[in-house]
Amino acid sequence: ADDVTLQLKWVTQAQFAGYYVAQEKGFYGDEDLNVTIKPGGPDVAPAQVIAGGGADVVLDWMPSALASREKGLNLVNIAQPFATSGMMLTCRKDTGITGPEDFAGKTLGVWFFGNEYPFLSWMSQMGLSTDGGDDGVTVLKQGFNVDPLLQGQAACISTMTYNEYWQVIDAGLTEDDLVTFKYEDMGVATLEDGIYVLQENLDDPAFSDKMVRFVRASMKGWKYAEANPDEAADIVLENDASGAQTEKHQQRMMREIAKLTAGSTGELSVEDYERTVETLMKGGSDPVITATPEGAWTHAITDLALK
Amino acid sequence: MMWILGSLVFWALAVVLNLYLVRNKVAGAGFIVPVLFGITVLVVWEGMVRGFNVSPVLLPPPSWVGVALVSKTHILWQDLVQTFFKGALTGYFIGCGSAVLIAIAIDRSPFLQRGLLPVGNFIAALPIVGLAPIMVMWFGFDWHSKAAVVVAMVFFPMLVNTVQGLQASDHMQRDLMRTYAASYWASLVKLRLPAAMPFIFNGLKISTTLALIGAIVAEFFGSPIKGMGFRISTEVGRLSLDMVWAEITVAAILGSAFYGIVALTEKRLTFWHPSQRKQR
Amino acid sequence: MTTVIQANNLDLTYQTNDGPVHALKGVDLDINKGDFVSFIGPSGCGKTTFLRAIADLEQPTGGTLTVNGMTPEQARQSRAYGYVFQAAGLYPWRTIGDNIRLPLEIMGYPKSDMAQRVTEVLELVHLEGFEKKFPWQLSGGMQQRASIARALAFDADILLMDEPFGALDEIVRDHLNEQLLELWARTNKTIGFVTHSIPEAVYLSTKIVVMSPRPGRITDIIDSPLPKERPLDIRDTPEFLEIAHRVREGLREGHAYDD
Amino acid sequence: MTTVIQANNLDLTYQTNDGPVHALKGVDLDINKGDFVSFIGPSGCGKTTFLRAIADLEQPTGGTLTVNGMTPEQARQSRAYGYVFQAAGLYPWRTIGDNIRLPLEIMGYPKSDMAQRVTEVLELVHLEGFEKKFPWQLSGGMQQRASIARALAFDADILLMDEPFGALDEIVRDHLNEQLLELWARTNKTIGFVTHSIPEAVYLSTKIVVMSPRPGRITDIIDSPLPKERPLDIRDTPEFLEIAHRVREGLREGHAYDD
Amino acid sequence: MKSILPILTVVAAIFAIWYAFAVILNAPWAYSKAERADKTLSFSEMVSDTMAQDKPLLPAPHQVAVEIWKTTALKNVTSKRSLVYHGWITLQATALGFAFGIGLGIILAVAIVYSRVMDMSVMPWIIASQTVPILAIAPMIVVVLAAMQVDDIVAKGVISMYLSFFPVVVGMVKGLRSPDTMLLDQMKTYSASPSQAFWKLRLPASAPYLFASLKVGVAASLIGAVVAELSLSQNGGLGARLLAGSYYGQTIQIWSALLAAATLAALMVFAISAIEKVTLRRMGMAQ
Ligand SMILES: Nc1ncnc2c1ncn2[C@@H]1O[C@H](COP(=O)(O)OP(=O)(O)OP(=O)(O)O)[C@@H](O)[C@H]1O
Ligand SMILES: Nc1ncnc2c1ncn2[C@@H]1O[C@H](COP(=O)(O)OP(=O)(O)OP(=O)(O)O)[C@@H](O)[C@H]1O
Ligand SMILES: Cc1ncc(C[n+]2csc(CCO)c2C)c(N)n1
Ligand SMILES: [Mg+2]
Ligand SMILES: [Mg+2]
Repeated sequence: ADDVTLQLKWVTQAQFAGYYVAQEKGFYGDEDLNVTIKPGGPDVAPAQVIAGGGADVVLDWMPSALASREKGLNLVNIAQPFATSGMMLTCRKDTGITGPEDFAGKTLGVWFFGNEYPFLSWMSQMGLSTDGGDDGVTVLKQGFNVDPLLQGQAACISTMTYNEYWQVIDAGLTEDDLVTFKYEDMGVATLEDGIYVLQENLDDPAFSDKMVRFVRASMKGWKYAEANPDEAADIVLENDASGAQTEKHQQRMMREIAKLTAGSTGELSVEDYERTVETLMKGGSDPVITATPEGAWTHAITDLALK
Repeated sequence: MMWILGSLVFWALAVVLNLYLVRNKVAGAGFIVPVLFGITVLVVWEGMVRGFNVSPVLLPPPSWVGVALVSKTHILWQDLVQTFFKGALTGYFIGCGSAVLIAIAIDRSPFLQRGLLPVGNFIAALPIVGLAPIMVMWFGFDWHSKAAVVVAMVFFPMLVNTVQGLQASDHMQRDLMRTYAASYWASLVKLRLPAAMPFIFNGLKISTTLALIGAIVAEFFGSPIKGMGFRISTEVGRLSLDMVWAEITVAAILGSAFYGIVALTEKRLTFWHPSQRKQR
Repeated sequence: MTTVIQANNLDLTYQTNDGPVHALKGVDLDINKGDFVSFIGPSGCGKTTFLRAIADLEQPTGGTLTVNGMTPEQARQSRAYGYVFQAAGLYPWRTIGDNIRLPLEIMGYPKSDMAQRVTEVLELVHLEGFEKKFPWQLSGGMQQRASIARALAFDADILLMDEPFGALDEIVRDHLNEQLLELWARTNKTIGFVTHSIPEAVYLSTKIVVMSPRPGRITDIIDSPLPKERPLDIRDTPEFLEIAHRVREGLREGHAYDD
Repeated sequence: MTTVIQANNLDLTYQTNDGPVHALKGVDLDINKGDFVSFIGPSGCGKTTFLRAIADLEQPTGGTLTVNGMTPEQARQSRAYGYVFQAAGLYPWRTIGDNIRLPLEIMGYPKSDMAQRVTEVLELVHLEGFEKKFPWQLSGGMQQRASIARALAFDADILLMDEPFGALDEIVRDHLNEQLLELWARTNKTIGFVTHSIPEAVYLSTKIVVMSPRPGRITDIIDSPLPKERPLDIRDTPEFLEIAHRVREGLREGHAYDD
Repeated sequence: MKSILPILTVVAAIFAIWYAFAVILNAPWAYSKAERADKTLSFSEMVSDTMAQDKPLLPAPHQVAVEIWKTTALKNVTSKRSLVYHGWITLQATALGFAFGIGLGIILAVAIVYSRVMDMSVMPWIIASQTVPILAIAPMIVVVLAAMQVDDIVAKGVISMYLSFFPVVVGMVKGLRSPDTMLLDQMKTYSASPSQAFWKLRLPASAPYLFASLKVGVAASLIGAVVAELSLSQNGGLGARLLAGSYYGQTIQIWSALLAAATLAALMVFAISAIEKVTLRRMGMAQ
């Protein structure tokens, strides 16, 4: 069997159910692949791992992948299991926020570590400065959890539809206490959780062939997970080394994730890609990427994998 | 290949030169030798990175770091103010100050001493990395929580050292105080505190590096969008490793300078201690 | 003649891990005002212990001990004595002058008075000009003299000295012996003095207390017939040698060779 | 009679922060095989320095010095001497026996030989039965004896002793002095001995070297007419007192009171 | 034995303060919950609420105790939900890092003591190395070592070593230099070779210093291992547990992982003290 190492973007959770399902259900084995899944964490940069040779394939968000390309790391998107963005800004109603126009003067919690690009583009499109001036918003680097919102340190925090949002709900706030702004609805959505490899590897036919089989099996895993959310959540829990995840939370996450992967066959939608690039280029004085990327994606793999 | 060979040759030359400087007790060797060693490390690093074509998203050559240091001075300065002057220093003074006061309080009561020291040692063994998110929860994301982490980090090393120091005066010196029928405060001020100085400074020196590390680490768990820890974690995510190393460089220089200042103060204040006096 | 220090059937036992150590057993001794009393005896016989008991640095476990008619603790609190330890025990962070000033500060002497006293005692021990030096800048002998000066700087009638000259060479020692006698004659202090040296004990004392160990007790008390005025060469007179002989005999008796 | 140690116009200057210290200046001295030479002089006159120079622990800055006809370094490397330091300097982690075994191990004596030598020297210093004890379980005097035993355990013709009995009380000292003489008589070693005590120097030596400080030089060399056989009470004979007097005079001359 | 009562007193005082803070810190949330539910809270209701929140700002001691009990005694030690399991993983990394740290520390100390060049050139940089925030470079070390095909546990060990070698160097340099000049001169009079002087004098003399720094070093090792596990969470360990707890705001879980780590450190320090006692007694250095 051929060895493949996959580096996830975050810790083991239902967000990555497709890969764990493909692993446990033997879909990778069927394709004669021997896949190692490495969970990430708050300070694991997938792009760095692939550059160091610690992985063959990585999952990354497109803004960060494109930014990495500008740093000289030739990441190529070979498949895009997530069709829809799950990112949103969740605000407390009692801060008086009803729409994005109320953000000025407020404190907003944002994830950094390469996850800040969509937010920065959005703000610059709205003409809000992010350096703490009166005409803009105060940005706080959000830690691992939703505390800043619960404790009123921030008016809004970044959440994923499938994860942090529910942590806020679990903590005791109700949907009525909250206002949410999905990036998808605001027209600033960027592509999340894509499958990326290095260009120089892709030029090797044997590697391409491996990737074809990998994507095929992974998508099979994703479709299985969508259809069997509770079983998928169980598989994820099996693979969680920290033993800290709960069944309730993962099952719920799996159902939310299914909404995001539902529209995708695995093939990158060129239209979504162009919208992502456009959003990122609109960053005003400080755009995330400065030039339209070339060769940042290919359908070569999905064409073979999904035929 | 040129790069690799070049750096190896430089290394060899530097070693020879250092040997020469030390053997012949050249004036100023105490300064030149470590600096030359540092330069050698940089040259070899540069040579290896270039020679082996290491990807700059893994390890940038020091020349890039140098460029970042020069061109991003304003960002580095702003981060430094946030992390060092606001977070680390505040925490350092509060932590060390309260530890000394509490050590003096404990010192009067052998009962408390016997109880607090083992418990204190246990608490000192808590990995503070774990305390950082909690402090951010308690004290907010700005520098106050960083100072709180620093207080937690330096408190126990300082406490233990001071308590030990207060017991450092020898029996005869204490008996002497007894023969004078000296009051508690007189013997504290005139004997125990001066005798404790070397220990207190030991604690203060250990605490300098702890303070800086604590303040930086705490920023990983929530911060405003400035600060050395914020910059390091953010720029790693952005693969701007040159900026990351620039911040690390600033941290190391700052930490060493902070340590150096405390060590110098120690030299001035505990000149009388045998460890500070040259052998005859 | 008033009795300054009075010990009656004094016992002192240290509790140690290996069981009790009888440091003093049934010690009876009267010391009168103006006496110069030497304690001599082999190592471990309890000389230091006895001096420390007088100074209230150890608690007797039996018998009675009074100093100036008070308990040792009261005497200590009324600052009745100065104590010179075997090692100089100067504070390294204070200059010689400041070391001598230390007891004065603690006892609350007026500032103006201090300077004068310091100058005075420095002269007494021939350390003029060293006031601003730190202890480690002085030789061992000079340090010991400074420590004696420190005990002399304040007004205590009793001076307790535990082998103050143990570490000095013979010439310096002779010299300090002379000076100590002179000081004693001048101030009429009562002095308790521990030594290992027979000639030193005989030369200095009005009363020589010979002790023997295990348990520490007094084997002989010799009242010296020597005059108060004692030039150094008194040490070659038959009376002197006679007393020295008696002391040596007393010591031999109580001595065990197993240490 | 062979000359074992020969110093010609020996100079030794230490370089210190405060400038050079002349520890030895123009020292001329011949020591013959079997001599017992005492060095006496006030503190800081260079006694230790001279002994250390012989032992190749300091480098002379002028003049010549030979030991057994070799340079001090060669002599050291051929293990020509044993050295007893002022403090006992026993290793706390080794038993008395192991401490004595230390130089033997280093010099590569055969195992079988070691045990016998250890027993022998322990007897010599009357420490039978303490082989298995650790140094801190012994009194100061016993420790010092063990340290002498250590220097005797290996075959060196020369024994250099730097105030070995400085810390001991008079009785123990007398006793060790007797034993040292006996040992010297028996082994015919050449001994260099530093002391502060005039009676000790006179009692022990065949040659007394009186030194004076700043810079350290020899002011007098006294050849003792006393017989090799010396009971303790030889110290009361006129010859003895006569020599002692001469030594004291020599010392007085060179002595400065400022230390 | 004498210290049992004082320790208990202090511990009791700490618990009292802890409970008080739990009430104070958790009260706002209790009130805001009540407010949103349009209820008012009596004081005792508030207090009981603060003792039983799911994600309290500061969990009450008994909540942590229950969590620790549940995740140790009531779980199979091979279960990923067992603290014993994670403690064991961390312990392995700590032990490896500690072994590396001792090795590197002693080698450096010997080099520094025997070579003036090393002393002058390396010592300042060793101090500077400790001012580098380890958490910042840990992920980079992980990536670079992974690129070099090094095992994860070794990577953890290397990070843990970075923190633990420092106290060992400092202590050993002090220890190897502790024999006074007299003892070194004595070696010279025996004309002992440098290696004889090392094995027979310097090394045994450094034993007490070595043990003192080992106690500091082992605690540092543990911190290093925990830090490494934040970057290498796939293998579990107390650090991974801490991270997961932080990620989901599970304060009870954070505190129990923290206490487990502190206990582990205390146990290791205790073990070293025990070895120290035996060794020093064997060497005759304990009186
Ligand atoms: N603090 C102590 N605890 C236990 N035993 C002690 C203590 N101090 C002294 N001793 C023991 O008491 C005995 C008398 O000791 P002391 O110091 O009074 O003797 P000394 O006559 O002064 O001897 P030296 O001439 O050696 O100073 C000795 O056996 C000593 O070991
Ligand atoms: N290592 C050294 N560096 C500088 N000066 C030294 C050194 N060793 C000794 N001296 C100085 O050299 C002089 C002679 O010292 P030495 O130790 O030989 O005297 P000593 O006769 O043995 O004195 P003591 O009786 O006090 O032991 C002194 O003034 C001393 O301060
Ligand atoms: C330090 C830190 N950075 C990012 C996130 C946000 N986050 C939530 S889920 C997820 C995975 C995306 O695929 C990410 C990046 C966080 N919570 N903490
Ligand atoms: Mg005594
Ligand atoms: Mg000397």
